[in-house]
Amino acid sequence: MNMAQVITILISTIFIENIILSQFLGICSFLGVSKKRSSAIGMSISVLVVIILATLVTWLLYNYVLVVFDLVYLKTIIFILVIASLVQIIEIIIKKFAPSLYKSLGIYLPLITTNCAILGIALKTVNYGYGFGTMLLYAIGSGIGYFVVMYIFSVIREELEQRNLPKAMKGIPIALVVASILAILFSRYVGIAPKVEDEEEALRETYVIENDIVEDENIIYYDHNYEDLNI
Amino acid sequence: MEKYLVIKGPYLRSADITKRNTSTIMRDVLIALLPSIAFAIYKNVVLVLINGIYSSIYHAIYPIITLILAPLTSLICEAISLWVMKKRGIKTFKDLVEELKVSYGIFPGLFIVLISPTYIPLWVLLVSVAVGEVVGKMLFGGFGQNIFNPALVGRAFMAFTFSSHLGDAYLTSYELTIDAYSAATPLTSYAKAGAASIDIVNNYGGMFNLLIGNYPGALGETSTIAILIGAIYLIIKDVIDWRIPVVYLGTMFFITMIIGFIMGQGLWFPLFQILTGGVAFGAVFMATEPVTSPKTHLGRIMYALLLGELTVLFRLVGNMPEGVATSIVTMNIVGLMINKYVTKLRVEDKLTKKNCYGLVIFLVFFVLLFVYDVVMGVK
Amino acid sequence: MKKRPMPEVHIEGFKEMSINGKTLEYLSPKSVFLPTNFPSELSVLVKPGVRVLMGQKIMIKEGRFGYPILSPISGTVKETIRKWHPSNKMIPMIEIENDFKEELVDTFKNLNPEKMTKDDLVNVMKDSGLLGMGGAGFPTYAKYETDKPVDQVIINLAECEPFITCDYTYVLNYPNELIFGLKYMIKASNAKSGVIALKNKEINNKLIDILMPLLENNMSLFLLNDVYPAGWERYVIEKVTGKSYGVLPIEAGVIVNNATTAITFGRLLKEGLVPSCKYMTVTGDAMSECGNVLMKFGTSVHELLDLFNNVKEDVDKEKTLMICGGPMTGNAMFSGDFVTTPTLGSVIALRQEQYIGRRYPHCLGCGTCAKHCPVNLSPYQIRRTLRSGDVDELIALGITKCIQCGQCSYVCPSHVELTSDMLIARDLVRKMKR
Amino acid sequence: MKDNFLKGFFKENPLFTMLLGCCPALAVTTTVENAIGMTLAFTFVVVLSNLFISLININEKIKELIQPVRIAVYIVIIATLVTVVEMLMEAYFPSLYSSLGVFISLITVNCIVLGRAEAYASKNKPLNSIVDGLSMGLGYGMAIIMIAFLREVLGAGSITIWGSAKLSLIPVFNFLRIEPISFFVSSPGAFLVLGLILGVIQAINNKKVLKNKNKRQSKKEVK
Repeated sequence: MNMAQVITILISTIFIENIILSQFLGICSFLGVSKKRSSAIGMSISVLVVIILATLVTWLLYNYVLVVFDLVYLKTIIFILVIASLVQIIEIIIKKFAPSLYKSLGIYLPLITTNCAILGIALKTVNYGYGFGTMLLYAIGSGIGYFVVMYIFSVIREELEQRNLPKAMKGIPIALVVASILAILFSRYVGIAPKVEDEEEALRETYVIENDIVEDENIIYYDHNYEDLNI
Repeated sequence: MEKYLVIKGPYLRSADITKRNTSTIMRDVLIALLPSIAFAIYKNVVLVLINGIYSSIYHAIYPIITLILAPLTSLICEAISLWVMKKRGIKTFKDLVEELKVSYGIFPGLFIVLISPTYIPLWVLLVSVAVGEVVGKMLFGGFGQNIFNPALVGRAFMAFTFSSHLGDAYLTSYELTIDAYSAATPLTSYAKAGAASIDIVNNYGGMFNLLIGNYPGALGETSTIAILIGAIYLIIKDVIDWRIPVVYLGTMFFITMIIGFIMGQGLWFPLFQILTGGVAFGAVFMATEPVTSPKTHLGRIMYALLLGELTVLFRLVGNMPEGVATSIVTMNIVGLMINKYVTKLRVEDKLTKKNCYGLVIFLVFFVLLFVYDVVMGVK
Repeated sequence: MKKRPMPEVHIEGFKEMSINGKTLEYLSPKSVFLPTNFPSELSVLVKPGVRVLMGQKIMIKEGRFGYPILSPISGTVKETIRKWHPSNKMIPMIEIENDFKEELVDTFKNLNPEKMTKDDLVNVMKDSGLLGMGGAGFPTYAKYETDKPVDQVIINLAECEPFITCDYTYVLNYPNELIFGLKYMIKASNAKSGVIALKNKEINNKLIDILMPLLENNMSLFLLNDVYPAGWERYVIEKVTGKSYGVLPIEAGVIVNNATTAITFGRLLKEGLVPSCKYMTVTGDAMSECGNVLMKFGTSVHELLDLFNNVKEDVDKEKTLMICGGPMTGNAMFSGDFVTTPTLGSVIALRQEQYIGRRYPHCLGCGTCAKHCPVNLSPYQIRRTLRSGDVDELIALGITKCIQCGQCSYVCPSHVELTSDMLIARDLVRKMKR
Repeated sequence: MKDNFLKGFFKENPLFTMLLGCCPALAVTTTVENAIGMTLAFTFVVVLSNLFISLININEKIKELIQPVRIAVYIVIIATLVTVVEMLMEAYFPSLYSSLGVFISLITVNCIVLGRAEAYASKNKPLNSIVDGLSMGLGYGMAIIMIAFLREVLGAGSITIWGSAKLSLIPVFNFLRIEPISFFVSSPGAFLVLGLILGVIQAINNKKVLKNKNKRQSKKEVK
């Protein structure tokens, strides 16, 4: 894996296929915790750490235990248990060795167990059969993507708090509208990454098409019906 | 006992004494747009009619129709949303009219039509205008409350949703007959070309023609001269700060010059980048929008520097024709952070260890983006 | 980083209106009213029914920087009544009915300033209850009771607020007293020199011509730019001496006094006239006539307005402002029936018919207010932060530095009421800090 | 019982009033078909998890025993049920399974399921819990089918369920000489549609609050 690939995967996971704005993972925490900048930073740092560790552990567990013993169908149960215990362990460690950090991050850690971003990324990496390096980059990129969006979003929401919004749009509705504009914006970043041709990259490409429920399928729908009617 | 009026002071307003208020500022913006609009009509309607190459009269005067309908749609959307939301105590129809006078509803529509391809289908244009107006402006509370530039929200929506309609909508029917225009706009030609060469400029009639603006492009964006006239008017009238356009264009020029030198090209390369693709229009009318740009001199310079780098990034690396719009919307967000930081810096009035973190982060980002631009922009 | 120069904005003066009007003296009002709890609770020394002389102590403000309040006229003390005060509140006031005898107390008769020492002069200031008549009403002796070395005494004649010409008129009519007062202010502070700072504008040429020949060799004139807020102490000191300071002007070795204060001091030493009168400007487009009037403190404004034929008859009072003080920092009064104080410089009646019911745009955050703020704040941002009620953020934005000059509202192209929001924010922060 | 069943649709709709389960509501609402599939899977899980959890909690001894680790126990039950659903769908509706993707598995961490288990099922009888689960599942389903309907109609111009077009608005679009706006089936469209729907709901609520206030005020005045 060379530098260009690393940058491509990172930019792609941070912006274009952002974990929140394009993959719809972790929306609850995104809407719930992004009201203040400090809490958004606390939450997203916790998520960043947990997402990397959890993906790493579950990937190893999946590929070297579940596959070997043919227990793949149990992955959801195993993964959620692993994540829950991981969060517990991290909490205990932080509490013991960095109490001040625990004070600022502690309240967010229990929330993370039920944050679908963690389980979602863990499941996605094994579902699409990523290699070790890709998996790690994917997890790091997703975590940073989560951080970037949470930070931007908390800045915007703090600003929105000071604007004269219509009463009906205050709070969550306007946040979703902003998310929509951000999603348009981030999807326009296509192409700023270096172009690479590689097997692993091709793998990602197929994944992108598969998961992009958006346009292709529906354009086919539409054309199909359109022709029918013209006959 | 006699009763006098009791309101809060101060009781003198320069807006009343000098007759320079928000309405006159907006009128000045409209006046500054006139050269661009006039040139757009000249290039897209008068020239086509003179050359006599058009399929129908509707097609020939289509740019005028869009120039009228888009601001109108925007105004109607504004009126409807104001009426539905009942903001600021609007109860009767008279209130609504009075409110429309001070909410300047035509501007998003006007800007969208000026930065869109000329022959875009009418419904695509109007839907984009409605989205820009309602989603970009009214949902945030109307004039002055928006976080993003409404016109650019509409433009980004158009580029995102209707990308299939945009490609060949730039050319007038007269321009369609010219073989030299291998692709729609100079920028798309550059994106398609394997390597940079001065042929691109020559195909579009040389550098002077690019300056005048007689080449395919969005309605109001092509003529740099007309935009420049408007810019000078706005700067003289103190409506916009000269720092943003000057620093923005300067940054773009500098970076593309370095990229051009690395590629072994002359000065034509940075000039070509600045004269095409609506950079001048974005620099003068979009990036300087008072609502969304930072308010202090330092903040504006930081904003314009990053804006220039981002535009180069989206242009040369991302191969996106509407790189200006994307970079300005991105900077609307970054601008919030910059503004927050420089406002506090201004209050403290001196740089200490404690409050220099923002400048450090800015410099790191600036250098990183600069290196990335130069490394990736070379073809 | 170099300190940012203060933004300088010229604002329209409207001073010709009252300068070209008439100049009157009205030193025998029917009665005067002295507030008993402004700025804080005062202890009253006289009982109703007693006859007092002009210059007799009526009340004393106790505590730090305490000062006596003297009767401006001779007459009989009446029952305490409630009247409107320029701070737009109903306040209990002592009424003194004039007996038109103008009998002075003996204390200040036959003062011999030539022989007085610094301490003597400061004591005279203290005993006479001399207040700064520029606006804040701070007792003058407090500035002179200092151990720090004083370089200069600056007489502030800037009068930066539009419409007001009371200092101008007083100096025009009593130039000798100004110089006399300044001379002994220099003596009282052991300063090296005295400076009279006034604005560089056309109407001041007349003053300069009069004052120039009178100046003594340690005195000079200083011309300020015609900007707002040129009369702000900090601005005057920065322009005259080039120094900036922390809290008090004395840190820069400077004492600043208003011109009216200096004239009052001069007249006190020269004629033995206790601080009891000053010029007040009556102007505005709703007044029948404009001009200045020399009046006693505590006169009812009704009587003064009558001297100028009152408010025009065709004026709808509910659409007219009765401003007491300058148009930038003053208050709109609910009624014209209030009393004057030593710090009141003007009463302005302005027509507002054309502005009522107009719809203005939202604040669009253009930053004009921030560009013009003399203390480098960002009023639009403070206004927005006030909406979210974040006190820490307000402090970070420097709201405590606000001087309430009104500049932000003045320059706003959208007629946003920034100054009152700044006041609300400042009060909120003060309340939360406690 | 009737109230218990109806509450999930309007009064306590998990999506519209409590903003729970936003992730699938945005991700799987591109087509009505996906939304219906999600509703079925979701209702299955929430009903059964409610049932099992209320059964566990009937016995006081077991209730006390699992008290400290109850959340973990609940999650294991839910995850097991989700695995069952996954296997069923993979076997019988493979295309639906692949288009719903990871979001079937993510029902495990859906706040609604765990929330109902903790707030309702652990305190109520099995029958009530089943009704509660049905109400929540179908209420949530109603919400996401509504969103999916809007998005598919505007974005694709027709509603397609299991291969055959049931409702087509293409003639209308043709008549107006416009095309469906594919924006609405894309991810930004999902945010915008949900945001606007929530805005409308908030506006209605605001009006109700205002009305109640006015009523109260007028009552006071009468008194």
